[in-house]
Order: sequence, then structure tokens, then C-alpha cells
Amino acid sequence: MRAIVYGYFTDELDLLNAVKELQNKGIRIADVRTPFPVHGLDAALKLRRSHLPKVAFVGGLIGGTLGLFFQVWVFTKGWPLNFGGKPFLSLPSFIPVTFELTVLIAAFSMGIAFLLRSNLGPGSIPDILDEEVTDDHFQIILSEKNNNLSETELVEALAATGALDVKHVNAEK
Amino acid sequence: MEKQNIPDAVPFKFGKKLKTWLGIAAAVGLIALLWGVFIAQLPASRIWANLWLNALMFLFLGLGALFFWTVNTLGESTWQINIQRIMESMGLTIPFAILFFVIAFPGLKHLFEWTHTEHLDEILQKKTAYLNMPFWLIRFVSYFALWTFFAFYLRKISVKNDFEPRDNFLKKLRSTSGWFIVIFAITSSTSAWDWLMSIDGHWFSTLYGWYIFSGMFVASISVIILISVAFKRFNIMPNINSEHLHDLGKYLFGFSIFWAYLWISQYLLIWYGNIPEETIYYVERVDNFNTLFYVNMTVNFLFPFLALMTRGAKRQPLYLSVIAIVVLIGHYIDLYLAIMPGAVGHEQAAIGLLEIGLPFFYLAAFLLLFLVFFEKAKPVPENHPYFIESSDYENI
Amino acid sequence: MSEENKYWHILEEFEPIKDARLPNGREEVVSPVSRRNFLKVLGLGTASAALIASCTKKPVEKAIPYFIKPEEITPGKAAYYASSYFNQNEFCNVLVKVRDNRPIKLEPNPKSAITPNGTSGRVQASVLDVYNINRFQGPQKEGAPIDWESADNKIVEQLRELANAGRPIVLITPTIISPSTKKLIAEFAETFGAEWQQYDAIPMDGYREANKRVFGTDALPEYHFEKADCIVSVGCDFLGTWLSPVEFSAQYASRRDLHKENPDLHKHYQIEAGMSLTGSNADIRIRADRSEYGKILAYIYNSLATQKGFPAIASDIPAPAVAAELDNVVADLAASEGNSLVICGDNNPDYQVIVNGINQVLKNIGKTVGFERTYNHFRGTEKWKDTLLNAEPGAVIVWDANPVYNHPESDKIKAAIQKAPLSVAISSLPDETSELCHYVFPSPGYLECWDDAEYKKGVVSVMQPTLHKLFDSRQAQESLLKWMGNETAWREYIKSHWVSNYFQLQNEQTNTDRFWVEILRNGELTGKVEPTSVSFDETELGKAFRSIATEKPAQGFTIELTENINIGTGHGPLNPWLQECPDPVTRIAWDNYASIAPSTARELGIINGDIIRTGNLTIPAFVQPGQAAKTISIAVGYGRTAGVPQELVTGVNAYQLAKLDNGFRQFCADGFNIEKTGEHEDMALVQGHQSMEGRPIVREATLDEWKKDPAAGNEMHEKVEHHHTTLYKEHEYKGHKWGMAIDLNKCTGCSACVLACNTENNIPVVGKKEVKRAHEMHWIRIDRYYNGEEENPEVVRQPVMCQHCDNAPCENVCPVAATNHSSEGLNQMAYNRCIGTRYCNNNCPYKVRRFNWLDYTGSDAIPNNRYDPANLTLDLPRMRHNPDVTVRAKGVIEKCSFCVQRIQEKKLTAKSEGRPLQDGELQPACQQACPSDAIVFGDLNDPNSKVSQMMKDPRNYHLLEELHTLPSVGYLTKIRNKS
Amino acid sequence: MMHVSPVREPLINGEKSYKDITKDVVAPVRAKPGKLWFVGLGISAIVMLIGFAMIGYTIWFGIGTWGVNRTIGWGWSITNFVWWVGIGHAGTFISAILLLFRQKWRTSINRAAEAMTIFAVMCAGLFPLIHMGRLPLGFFILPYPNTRELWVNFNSPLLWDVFAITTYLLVSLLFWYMGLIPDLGTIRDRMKTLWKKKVYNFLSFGWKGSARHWQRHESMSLILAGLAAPLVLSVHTIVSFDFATSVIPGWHTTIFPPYFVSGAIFSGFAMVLTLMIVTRRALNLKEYITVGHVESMNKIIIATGSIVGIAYITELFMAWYSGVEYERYAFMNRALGPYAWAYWIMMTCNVISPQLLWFKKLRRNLAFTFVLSIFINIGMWFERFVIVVTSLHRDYLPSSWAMYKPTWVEVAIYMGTFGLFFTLFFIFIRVFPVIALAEVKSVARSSARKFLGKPIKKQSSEKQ
Repeated sequence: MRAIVYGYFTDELDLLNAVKELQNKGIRIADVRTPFPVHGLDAALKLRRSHLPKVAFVGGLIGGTLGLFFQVWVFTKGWPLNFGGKPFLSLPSFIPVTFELTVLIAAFSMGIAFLLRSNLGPGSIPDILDEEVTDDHFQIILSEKNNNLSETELVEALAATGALDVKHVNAEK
Repeated sequence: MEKQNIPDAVPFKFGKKLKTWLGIAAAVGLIALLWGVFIAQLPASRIWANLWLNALMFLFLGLGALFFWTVNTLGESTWQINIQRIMESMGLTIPFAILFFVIAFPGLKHLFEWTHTEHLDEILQKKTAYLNMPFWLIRFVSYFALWTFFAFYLRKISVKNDFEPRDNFLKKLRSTSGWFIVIFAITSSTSAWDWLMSIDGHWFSTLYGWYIFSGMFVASISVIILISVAFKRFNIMPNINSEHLHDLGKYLFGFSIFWAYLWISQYLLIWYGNIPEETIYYVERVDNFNTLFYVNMTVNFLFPFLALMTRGAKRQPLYLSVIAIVVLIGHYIDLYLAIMPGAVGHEQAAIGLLEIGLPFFYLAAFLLLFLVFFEKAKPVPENHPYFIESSDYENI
Repeated sequence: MSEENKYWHILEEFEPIKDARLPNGREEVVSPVSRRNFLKVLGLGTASAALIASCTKKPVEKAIPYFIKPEEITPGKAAYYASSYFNQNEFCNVLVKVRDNRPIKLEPNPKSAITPNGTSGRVQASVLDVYNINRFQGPQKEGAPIDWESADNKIVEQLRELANAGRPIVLITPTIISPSTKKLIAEFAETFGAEWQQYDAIPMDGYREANKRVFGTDALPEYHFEKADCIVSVGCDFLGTWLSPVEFSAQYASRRDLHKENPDLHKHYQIEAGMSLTGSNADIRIRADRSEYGKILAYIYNSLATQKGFPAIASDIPAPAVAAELDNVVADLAASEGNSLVICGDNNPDYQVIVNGINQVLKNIGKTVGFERTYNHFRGTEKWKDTLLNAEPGAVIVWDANPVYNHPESDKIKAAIQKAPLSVAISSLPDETSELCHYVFPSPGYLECWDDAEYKKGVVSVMQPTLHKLFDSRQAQESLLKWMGNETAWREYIKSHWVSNYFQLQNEQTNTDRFWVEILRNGELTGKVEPTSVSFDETELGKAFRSIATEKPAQGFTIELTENINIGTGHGPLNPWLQECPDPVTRIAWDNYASIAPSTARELGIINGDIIRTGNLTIPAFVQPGQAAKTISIAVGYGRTAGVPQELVTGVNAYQLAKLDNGFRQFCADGFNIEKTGEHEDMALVQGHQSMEGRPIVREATLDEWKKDPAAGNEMHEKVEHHHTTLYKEHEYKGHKWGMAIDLNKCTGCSACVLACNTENNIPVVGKKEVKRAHEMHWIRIDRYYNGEEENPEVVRQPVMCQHCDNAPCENVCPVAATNHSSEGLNQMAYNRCIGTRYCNNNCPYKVRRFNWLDYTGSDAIPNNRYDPANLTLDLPRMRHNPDVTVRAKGVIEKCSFCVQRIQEKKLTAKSEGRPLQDGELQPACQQACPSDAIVFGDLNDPNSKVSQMMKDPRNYHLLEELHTLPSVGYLTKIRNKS
Repeated sequence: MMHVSPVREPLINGEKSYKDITKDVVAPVRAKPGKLWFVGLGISAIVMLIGFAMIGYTIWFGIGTWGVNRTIGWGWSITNFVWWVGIGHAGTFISAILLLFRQKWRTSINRAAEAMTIFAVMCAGLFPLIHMGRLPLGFFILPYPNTRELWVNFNSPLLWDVFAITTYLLVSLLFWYMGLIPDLGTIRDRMKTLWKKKVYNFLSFGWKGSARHWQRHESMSLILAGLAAPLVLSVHTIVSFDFATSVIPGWHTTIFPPYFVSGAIFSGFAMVLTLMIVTRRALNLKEYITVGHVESMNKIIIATGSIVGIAYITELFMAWYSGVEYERYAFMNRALGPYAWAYWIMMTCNVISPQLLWFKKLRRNLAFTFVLSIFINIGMWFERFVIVVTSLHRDYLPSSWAMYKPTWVEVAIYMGTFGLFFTLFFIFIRVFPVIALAEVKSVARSSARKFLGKPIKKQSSEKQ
């Protein structure tokens, strides 16, 4: 039974200040929810850069390589056919398909990785604390779990940053 | 961000030491040329072709920079404003290219088969309405007149704003840039036909002008990168930050891909059609300039593509400048491949002292002129309305 | 049976087929023909089961294999029977290719003395006639079915009554060249006191008359084009429709075979009004109005006579421009005295007299004009209708003739036949005449018949049935025998006639039965003949000149009636293949039209397809370059309506414009004007653009140029070969590498190849509407271009089929790999794999690929979508399909395969016999049919093959070779003799 | 916050707070559709059904129901294909390439443009399918293992097309949908009824606006943009290969790839303008899609239009310069032959008319822009028609020259794709947010004419 404390701001500048303030106090922030990606928030929260580009790179590499090798195999080993006198290994012809497969696999591996990593997807039920987060609330969520402070201390700390409507709930799990 | 927070650029002084270095570089080039002419007694066509090649390369650096500046101006982009004066000054070297072209004029007969009007074959005869000396010269003069005009006029608008900012500054800059782009869009292609494609007089490719343009653009970006990195390193322009390099890196990356895209578009279509009147161009290069043919692709596409893929690579000055140097050499090779097979032929073409040494002369000349012009104005256009935006942004 | 001939089976040897196999399994009969009967005879072989299985409805419930295999049927293997084709001006000795008891293709009989090289297009198409669903299904009386016996009884009874009553009995036939039949008819005539009249739709009685006058014999001489150095033809379409075109094409081509050993060409002048096929092949074509022919002949005669020291005869002089050109003609003729040939295509005996005079002056008689093996056809005269029209005949028996349709006095004839108490039509197809007759006796097609023929004197040939009769029909001869009460089988009748008349002509066989078998195997026998002796009557010349002098000057426009090479005198319309095959000159299919000169068209503001009225015809106009200004040319043979299904009714009947002149039917008349109706209808024109646009498509040179440089006109070839570069190496072809060479100098454009290809490759007929939309399906087409001024252009032709390019732009782009290159250099199509993107078609620079736009063949899975205006997908016509060639479904691309099925077949044969394939053994259908030997196919990897030799000829080039498509087809430049 | 120069034109007109933005954009989704919408949807659906019926007719009876023939194997079908694909280039160009170039004005239009892209590509994709003679066997085009071990021909540009169009459609869909997720979350939270909430939650993949998700989302968007940018180029490049790889004069020319791409963007932007000018009015989004946006798009139109113009002239010149008679003839024939009217319509609409946009007044005139955008798409349609038909109808051998005229079946199918397109678009504007909410909000502070920040209340803490 860990308590969760949250409050919101209606302006992202306030949010950024609050984040800094809380961090200066050594309070760990469980999550920040915003209606749009707030510029500078990643840095303020000291989030590590995402690994998604690497996933895309690997996906693209796999897609491209398999695509190319499949074509090469088909034309040289699978069933080499003479098309209009073109060489069996007609590499320039393989460029488009290789490219498309690279992009396709890269994009989708990254998209899927994004959903998996963020635990998003069809049927995913989010723990929404404030519906206005998708409108104009910039919400900070603090958790007892990763802070040594008590619930009230957290509430106070959050309220001190100017957060509105600071509430707390006891998370069931 | 406020203007005060941007590190001030120090007005540049063209020092003696630098001049000496440039002098030495020029001397190396001259010696290579003299060696080639008198000592090695290289075939005339090879000498002329090299002069032609270097003149083009010299022109391309300035022309590409001018294009870069104007196109960014039109796109209302702002990041480049910090390094705008570099591009402006590069653009001002354009008229001096005339000199280098004219030096090579006596060798035109060696370069262009169509100048041999006394025995033109059937196909070249069909082209005489376009490929004839008087018209060619008229075009030559017009290109330079137009480019020079715009380079100097735009520079004038830009510099004037440093002293007497006007409300209509942006409007004027943009509309002039617009006119330049229109003219450039046409002349970049036609000049490429005139000066490069007509070397292989029988051959034709509709894409050729754009292909040459893309190579020129990439070469020019490399030089901008190199100068930016150097100016930052020597504290001439401390206002250049890694965001600017990142963007320049992206341009280098993106347009290397674009160049490769055009290269492959042209090659693939000709390879696919396999019609002799077209393939002859590539057959000559694949058969007789085999190594360079593949080096070209590797150095100009594969290398920058792989080296610049990561974010870090684009932000690291030293790393970026190494890539820029390689790509610059790469585009020299690209141009070499465009000229030599047709003008010199594989029997006589080679890469020797001349080819390696001569560019130093042109490079020195280019830098000298560039620095002279750069010295003449403030290193950054402080009164540009978007100036602050240019320093206050971030690449995601 | 001798070893060498073992493929030429003879039905005779194995008769009768045991009716041993016949299940009751089949219940459903789809077509109007009883297929059950057909198959009963055929036997239910596995091959035919496969055939039936391909039909939309599956009638076979149980397929039962032969348990006694008939010896002459090897499933999957064709048998060949020697036979002959004869119709009007077309005679060919043929081999009938029979698969599973179905004749499917006609091929030239190489043993023939007359037509060993090839056939005409009409012969190729005739195989379809057998499977014509419109044929009479059984005997009829006044439109109602009747059985043979009662019909026979009634007729014999009536004939006897009429004979006793002294009413004339007339038997009208076209010219009959069958010696046995002639004998039979004579007997018949004697029995019933009947009168036999021969009638030709387009007669040549004027020729016979002239020969009788001048030479004292009415024989039609043989013409030796192969011996003529200079041919002057005045309006005579000898390569297309005149007298014996297949034979003449071969002779003509033999003098156009230009190579080092044969460095000379003949020189062919054509003087004509309308652009004929022959005219379009001429070295020099002189345009002259039809009404000038007489003056022209007179002028030539007089000029020659003067030169050769004969008296000139006063005559009018043709137009000065023409006369100037004629002087060259005369000079050339004079120079090749004895080796020249002058002919005229007009049935006017006066003209022919002058022609004879010219040939006499040129000492051609006995040389290029021979009286040894004279022609037996064209016996018809205008006398045929004397009794019919004037003597109130009691009985009229019309056998295969259709005067109601094709005689200008159609109305009178109609009335006369209707008036006769007894009229009998013996015909296989309904026509305008049979419509009027009381009785209709269906006769079988020639592939179902026994018959013989003596086309040229002393050359006798046989016809034998290659399938059992499809319908309840009976040969006319059998009817005659029956009526005469003669119980002899007609086959026996022929055999005995042969044994008694021709057995002694040969000395190889001593046994008469062996002799007969041997005859059936070879199809032809050539006996020795003595030349007819000829005299020369000069006085006739004078008469002729005087007669010409009385000709009134032509008023208004002259209409000349021509014969279309495919449609002929009117048999064609019922054959959709022939209808769809475009005219080689105008390239219009499915229609006749009035050809008018460009200048006339401009004057009157007429464009192609404008409907005009001339005489009493309402007909679309066609602007024909080279047409004489005052002459309108219209083809006869169209406008057949009686018994013709609506879809096949095309054009208008122009026979009514023929005129009778001194008892001779003339196919031209003057005094017409042209009236615009304001209507317009596009014709099925397959080639809309007439000029090569200066492109090196057909390359040509003159003989003089060629003599100086054998690569004359073909300079580009060497240049292109020299500049060939490639970004990838060419594939290597080990083993065979097939190629084709086409000699443009020999190709006359007769279209036999087109029709042969049609037959061989099961090419669908799409109908006029589709042809108009450029949806025609022919795999080979004969392009025709005009050069020079429109008033009298030079014509070049080029047969174009898939070029089987080694660097084929079409193969590259097929996404599903449905078309690719075989290891023997064939550009092959996998129809099953094709999804019909038509990308290949777009990319083909030769535009030789064809797409199945609609369900032309009935072979796709979707019901109720068939588009088959010619009804060729009904079960009966489908029997004609070549089972070796896939019938293509809707949505599939198809094209020339170099007859890959033939390649495979011959390769297999050679392999099973353990020998290499011989050069020339393997012939695609087009080459085989070509009477001029213009097409040569073979192995390019064999340096000695004829095709390799031709490819090395400096005249050889490839079409669009500058594209580096590396075609496997080569063309040899056309060389014109203009010296 | 990044600095934005005050001289820049605001991207959002009016005084807006974040809440206003949400309200404005979500309004069409929440509101009951009006009569006009039903009429529009109804007409579109009927036209679509007629089109589908004609497709059925074509499949049943064969391609012979069209006007194509032995010489011109591709007529309207491929013309329409290329045209629709071209239109389908704007969306991804806007969201990918303009993102890379940091053009902020893209945020107001990228969502709708992307949707339009996807619908256009769907319309486009129909044509290569139905132009097949044997559509039921169309799956042959996929390299699937089969008993004959026969694969596909990787040399064929049509096969490349299969890969390119599929990839483009899928990646565009991915890009679009990934961008939609947060906005669908917004809609979910604005919905009152439970089932709607559930549906939108399902659609939004359970979006909750977490900073980490936003960070990954942004990172992904950037990389997707990086992938989509060359993809956009590649798609029309490969479409151009359909023509340029052949040897047919007028088709085989190296400039095709970049010229097609540029033409595609040209026509795509025109279509975006056509739609946006109407949509902004119908959905009351004038303050988000401003005249400034229209002007920016007009600038792209003039740039791409001029590139296309230069390409036309280059082609024309090079045809002459090549000295190849076939090339020369092909272009002479375009300009002066029987289809010259099509060529001059193309020239007028594509090259001459956009030049009017050099005038700022016209660039900012909505009525003019609307008319021009339609002109441009007419011109671009004719460009493809000219390429497909006039090149084929007179190629190498004059004997095979022919003319082409579409049948009513082809016309109806083309109209049917409009029906499909608008049906989807009508549904789209009522179901999904037409403007990328989150993205607009992220630039609102810096680029709105006047941004209304809520006053910050001090220390209010209520316990639950």
C-alpha cells in the first residue's frame, strides 16, 4: 500500500519550475503527465535518451539485409531466370525493394517497440488520475514508493511548488 | 534568450601568417602545374582538363554557398544566420572563377568535341544550334553576370542591415533570393550541360544538371562545415555552437543521400534501359575508371551515410570536419569522373602530381578571396530579425 | 509403305474404323451439331477427352480409353493426309494435319509440282470452313428437312418428267477441274439430257476468247514469272488474286532472291488505277486511270512494234505523263525480248488480244508465256445463262455457284430460278441462290470429300476426306450418281478413272492398287503433256485496235471492281479468320470501301470513313494513296447476307456494278459520281499511320546501289553494331539459339503467314468492333508504309512478330516473371502465370504483344461474359483448335512464340531418332505457309544454317537495332530495281 | 522555450488557451453532424458504390470494357494511379520533411494532410489492382513460396511499386496513427458516454500523457520522420521508374525520379489546400489554419510547380538536344500532336498558373488559392495522362500508332475513387481530430497571436 500524490499546473512553465524545485528538494518524481511534450521536461526530469532509434537501426538493418539476400538468393540460387538479358545478380534492380523493406521493418519495429516499452496498445487500460491531463493540466505525480517522505510530506512539498488541487490516493497494488 | 547571452563574434583580421600559408599552398599548386607542363610534359588535354576541373570546383564552392544561403532565407529558416556571413563571403568568390575558366579557354578544343566544327558527326551536327562557340560564350557571360550580380547585391543588402536596419530588410532579402533561385534553377542545369555534359557530346541525360547541382551543394556544405569548425576553433566565431554543427551535419548527411539518390536514379535508369547511346557514358567509366567509379560511390555516399548516422557524429567538430574533408575530396573525384573520360580519355587520364597538387592552388585562391571578403563585414549579421532564433534553438 | 513417307498416313489403308468404343456416358449436346455423332466416329481418345474437358460444359461423365487403338490415331501425334484445295483462282496441293481425327491445319505439300512452297491465306483459313456452324445440317425441301431417299426419288421422278416434256435441265457449277467429275457430269447430262454450264463469279472468258482469236486456242497459258526479266502488268494483281497467285508468288520471289550468286533482279512495272497488292510490290508503279488501259496497251504495242519492225496500228495516245513513263517501260521490254512478260488484268478480249500481240512481238510466246501446262480453271462464260434466262428451263441444279449474289443480272436470274418447276441447290452453306431453290442438298467441305483435280494440264491431284462427315451431307457427285442410278461409290469411280487414265502416265507402280495408294500418299501425279500448238493471227490485232478506238471516253468516275485477297469472290465473309485478316494494302478488315485518290478526297472534302454514295452503293470512302484520280476501286465479295449470321454481314455487294460488254462481264464501269451522305463510320483500320516518319524501319536501296555496296540502305546496321555497348554481358546460349530472317525483298504481303499463324496458334477472332478499337489479336502483322508523294507512293512492307529480343524490354518488367527468356533464346510467355498488367505490352517497342481484352475464347472461369461475335468458341469450331497450343484466357498477354510447340515437337522427333535436328526441318507456321519463302527460321548457333547465312548477309538488319534490344529476327533490306 | 522572432506571423490566430484549443479541435467529434455532412457523405458513398460496381463490371467482362488497346496498354487507370499516389505525397511530406526542416506551421495541417495521404494512397492502390487482366490471380505478385518454386521478378518496377506503395501506406498509417494516439486520448477524456470513452480508449492505446511516453513518442516521431522522408521520395521515384525504366521515348528519361517527386508534392499540396480551405470553414478552424498557413503552402506549391516546369522544359530541350529522332518526335507530338490539348492544359495549369503565386496578394487570397489548387490537380492529372498516353500512342513503329479514348466505365471508376476518398474523409473529420492537438498546443505559447495562460493559483491543497 503505497500512497500516490498528485497535483497539476495549468502552465508548463510552472511545471518546469516545480519539477526543478522538487528535484532540488531531493524528491523523486514518479511521473509527469502533460497534454503535449513539454520542451525541456526531459532534461529537467533527467530522462535518459530513448533507445528507440537503435531499435529502428537494427530493424532496418535486418529488414534490408534479409530483403537483399532474399532477392539475391531467388535470382542466383532459387531459380535464376533470364529476364531481358539482365544478369542474374542484377544488383541495381534490388535497390528499391531492399530500401523499402529497410524502412518498413525499421519503422514497424520501432513502432512496436514504442508500444511495448510504454505498455501502450489496443486494450491497454491507463491509470488516469486527472482527465484534464489530456487538455490543459500538467500533472506531477509523486509516489511514496521511491521517496523516503511520508504521504503528507509529499503533499506539502507538491503543494509548495504551486501545484493545484493536490490529491493523494492509496494505490491498491 | 536575449541578444546579450550570445557570445560575441570577434571582427576577423586576416593575419599575415595565414596569408603565408595560403601562399605556400598556392605555390604547391603552381609547381604541380609547371611540373606537369614542362617537366613531365603531360598530354595537353590532361592539363587543360585539370584546369577546367579545378575552375569548376572553385566556382561550385561559391555557387553552392550562395544557393544555400538564399534557399534558407526563402524557407524562413533561422539557424543558419549565425554562419550566414561565411556563405555570403563564399558566394562573393564567384566572379573570380571567370578568371580560372578563361585561363582554360585555349584548351576548349581539347575538352569539347563539338568545337571541332570542321568535322562534326551526324549527331553533333544536329546540336549545333545550341552547341556553338558564340552562343556558348554568350551563355557563359550571362551566367556569370547573373550570379555575380546576385552574390554582390544580396551581400549588399545583408551588410547594409548591419548599419541601418530597415523594416523591409527581410522582404528585400527574400524577394532578391527568390529571383536568384529562379535564375539559379535554370542556369545551374544549363551551365552543367554547357560545361560538363557537352564534353561527352553525344551523350545526354535529363537529370544531369540536377545531379551536378547536388554534388556542388554537398561540396559547398563540406567547405562551410570546415570553415565553421575552424572559425569556432580559432574563436573567430564563438557564437557557432554544436546545434549549428548538428544542422550542418544533417545537411551533409541528407544531401549526400540526395546526391546518391540522383546518382542511382540516373545510373539505374540507364543501366535498365541499356540503350547504347546512353550506356556509353557509364561503360566508359565502369570499364576504364573502374576504381574511381566505385570510390566515388563509397566516399560520397556510403561513408558519410554511415559516419553521420548518429547524433553525436554531427555535433563533434573534429569528427565532422574529417568527414567533410573526405566528402569534399569525394566530390572532386566525382567531377573528375565527369570530365576526364570524355575530355582526356582513359589512355591518357591518370591521377598524378598534377591532379593532387593543382587543387591546392585553387583552394588557396578560394580561401584567400573568401577571407578577404569575410574580413570586410561583421562576422555575424546581428541585426537580422531572426538572429536570436538562430542561437536559441535545439535539435531534438 | 515406304520408310521415307511414314508420316503421311492414308485413311484409305485403315478403313473402316471399327466402331468399337462407345460409351453411353455422354448425354449433353451443346452445339447444334451432334457432337455425339462426331465423337462416335472420332472415338473417345484421351486427347479428345482433354479437348472436351476444356469446354465450358463438361459433357463427359465417363472417359473410357480405347481398348482397340485405331492404328492411324496416336494420341498427341498428328497424321498428315495429302489433299488439294481448289476455289476459283486458288489451287494448292496440301497436307492436312489431322490430330485425333480432326483436321486442324493445312500445310503445303512439298511434293507438289504446282505449290510446293506455301499456300495462300485462304487455303490456310479454309480448314475453319469445315467447322462452320452455319452449314446445312441435312437435306431440305422448301426449308423443311427431308430424308435423302425421298428427296432423291422425287427429284429423279421430276427430272425424268421434265426431260420427257422436253424442258431443258440446267446444271450450273463453277469451273470444275476434276476430271472424274467432268466425266460424271457428262454421263449425267447424257442420262437426263441436261445441259451443263460453268459460271465463274469473276470470269476470265475474255482471256480465253482473245487467245482463241489470236492463237487459235482458248487455252489459258501458263506464265513463267521466274523467267521474266521484265514484267509489265497492266492492272493485273497476279500476286494477289489473278489466275494462280500462289504459284506466281513463288515464281516472282525466286527472282527477288538477291545474293552474291544471284546478283540480278527482274524488273516489275505495274500500271494500274487502284493500288493492288501486286502494284504495291512493283519496282515501278505507274498510276493510270482504269479507262486508259486500252490506250496504254495500244501505246506499248505500237512503240514496240515500231522498234521491232512491225506495223504500228493507229490508236489514241494515253495522257502525256503516263506516255512518258511508258517509254521507259517499252525500252525495258524491248531490251529483254523473249524474257519479258506483259499481262493485263482486264477481261476485255480486245485488251487481251493486244497483250497477246505485245507478247508475240516480244517473242515471249513459248518462253514466258507457255502453252504446255495450260490452266484448266476459269472455264466459265457468259453463255451459261442463255438457257436459264431464255429457254424456261424445267430444272435448275445449282451446284456451289451463287449467281443470284454475284451476277449483275441477279434479278433476272432470280426470277428464272424461281420460275423453274424444279430447282436444286447443292451447297454446303446457305447462300442467296440456295435460298431460292426447292431442294437443298448439303455438300460436305472439301476436307470431307473424295475428289480429284487437274488444275494444270497433266498435273492431276487427289482430294481425300480427313474426317468423317460432320453433318448429314452428301457430295454432289454422289447425288448425281444416285440420280443416274449408278451404284458405284464415288471413291471407286475416281479410282477407276485414275487407273484407266493416269496409271499409264507413271511407271513406278505396276499394281493398280499400289498405284492408287501411292497417289493418295503423294497427292499428285504429273504426266507428260504436249504443248498446245499456237498460231498467230495478226488481223485480230487490227480488229482489237479498232474496237478500242470506238470506246467512248470515260465519263465521271470509273469504278473498278477488285477482288480482296482474303475475301475473294465472296466465300470469305463466312470465314471470320479471313474477315479479320486486314487487307495487305489498305490494312482494313471486316469491310469493303470505295478507294478514292487523295486529290479527289481533298477536292470533295472526304476523309476516311465518310459514307459516300456512288452508283447505287452506299459505302464508306477510303483515301488510298496511289489511287488514280478518276477511278474508284471497290472490292467485290462483300455484302453477303443470305444465311450469314448478322455479325458476319459486312460491307456492300458491289457485283451489281459489273457490266456486260459484248457478252463479257467487265469489272469496271464509268459514268459515276461521288455524293457525300454526311454520315461517317470508322472502319476497322489496323494501321492508322502510313508513313515511316523517316525512321529506319524498312530499309531499302536500289539495285544499282546494292551492286556497288551490298549494304546499301543498311549503312546504319554496321554503325549500330559498332556502337553496341552494354552495361552487362549478354547471356550465353549453348545448344540451339533460334532466329528468324525475313527477306523484305521477297515478302509480297499476301498474308498467308498471318492466317497460318491464326490457325496454328488458336488466335481468337475479335470482330469488327474490337478491331476498330485496336484490339486485334494477330501475332504477326504485315506493316505497310508509303514513301514519297501521296499521288503515287512507293510501298514497303514488313512482317512484324515478336522479335524475341535477347535484351527484351518486356521481360524485364513483368512483375510475376510470366515472360522470360528461354535457354534457346525464345522470349517465352507463361500464360498461366500472367496476371495481365500489360506492362510488357507498353514496353515492347515493336508493339507485338496482344492482350485478351475480353473473354474472346470462352476459357475463363467467369460465366456469361464471352465476347465472340464470330461464334468461334462454340463447341464445333473449337474442334479445330490446335491442341498443342494453349487457348488463352481473358486478361492474359499473348504473342508470337516462334511456334515453340513445333520446335519441341521436332526436337523430340530428332532426339528419338538419335540424330541432330536438320536445318530447315523445323518451320514455324508462318514460314511454312509463305509461298515466297520470305521467312527463314533456324538455329543461329549453327553457322551453316540458312538463317545464320542470312543474318550474315550485308543486307541484314534488326528492327530498331539502335535500342540494343538484340532481336532474334533479322530483316533483309528491300532492293528495288530502278535501273 | 525556443525563441520566436516577433516579426514572424502567428500560427494561431485569436486569443487561445490550451483549453480553447482542445475545445475547438474536439468540437466536431463531439457535436452531432449537420445535414450538410450527411448529404456530403451520402453523395460520396453513392459515387463510391457506382465506382465499385464498375470495378466489378471490369473484372467480370475484362479490361476490354475500357478504352485501352494494343498500343496504349495503360490509360486512365495508371494515370489515376499516379495522380492519386502523387496527391498522397503531401501528408507525409508535411509531417516528415517539414518536421525535419523545423517548419512549425506544419502542426495545424499535418493531421488532415496525413489522413488525406492515406486515403489517396488507398484510392491509388486500387488502380494497379484493377488494371490487371486477372485480378483474382493478383496474389501472384507476392513472393510467397509455391509448389513451382517460382518467385517474382525483382527486376520489375511494378513489383517495386508493390513494395513501395505497401510500405508507404503502412508507414504513413503508422506515422499518422502514432501521432493520433495522444489526441485520441484527449478525445476519450472529453467524451461523456462510457462506450465512447471505451472505444476511444481502445483507439488511443490507453494513452495517459506520461513524460516518458512523450519522450519516446517524440524520439520515435523524429526517427519516423527520418525514415518517412526518403520513403516519400522513394515512392514517387519508384512510380516514375514504372515509366523511366522502359525504352519508350517520353518515358525513358533520367529526370523522372526527382521530377515525379516534386510533381507529387505539388499536387499533394494543392489537394491539401482544396480540402483545408473548405474544412477550416466547415469545422470552424479558421484560427488554426490561417491565411499564413495557406501562404506557406502556396510557397511550396510555387517551388515544386517551378521545379516541375523546369523539368518539362528540360525534357523538351533534351529531347531536341539528344538528336535522337524518336525522342524528338515524341516531344513534338506532345506539343503539337493529336493530344496537344492535354499537353497545353498541363502546361497552363502546372507551369503558368502557379506563377501567379509570386504575388503575395494572391498567395493570401483563399478564393484564388482554392480555384488554383483545383486547376493544379487538373493539370497534374493531365501531366500523367500526357506521359502515359501520348508517349505510348506514337512510339517507335508508326504502324502501331493509335488513339485512346476512355469509356464510361473508366470514367465511373475514377469518379468512384473520389467517392471513396471523400467518404473516408467525411468519416475522418467526424471521428478523429482534424488538427494535431498536442502539436498545436506545443507551439501555441510561442506562435499564437495571443496566448492565454491561466493565472497560477497559489498553494491550494485539498485532500481527497
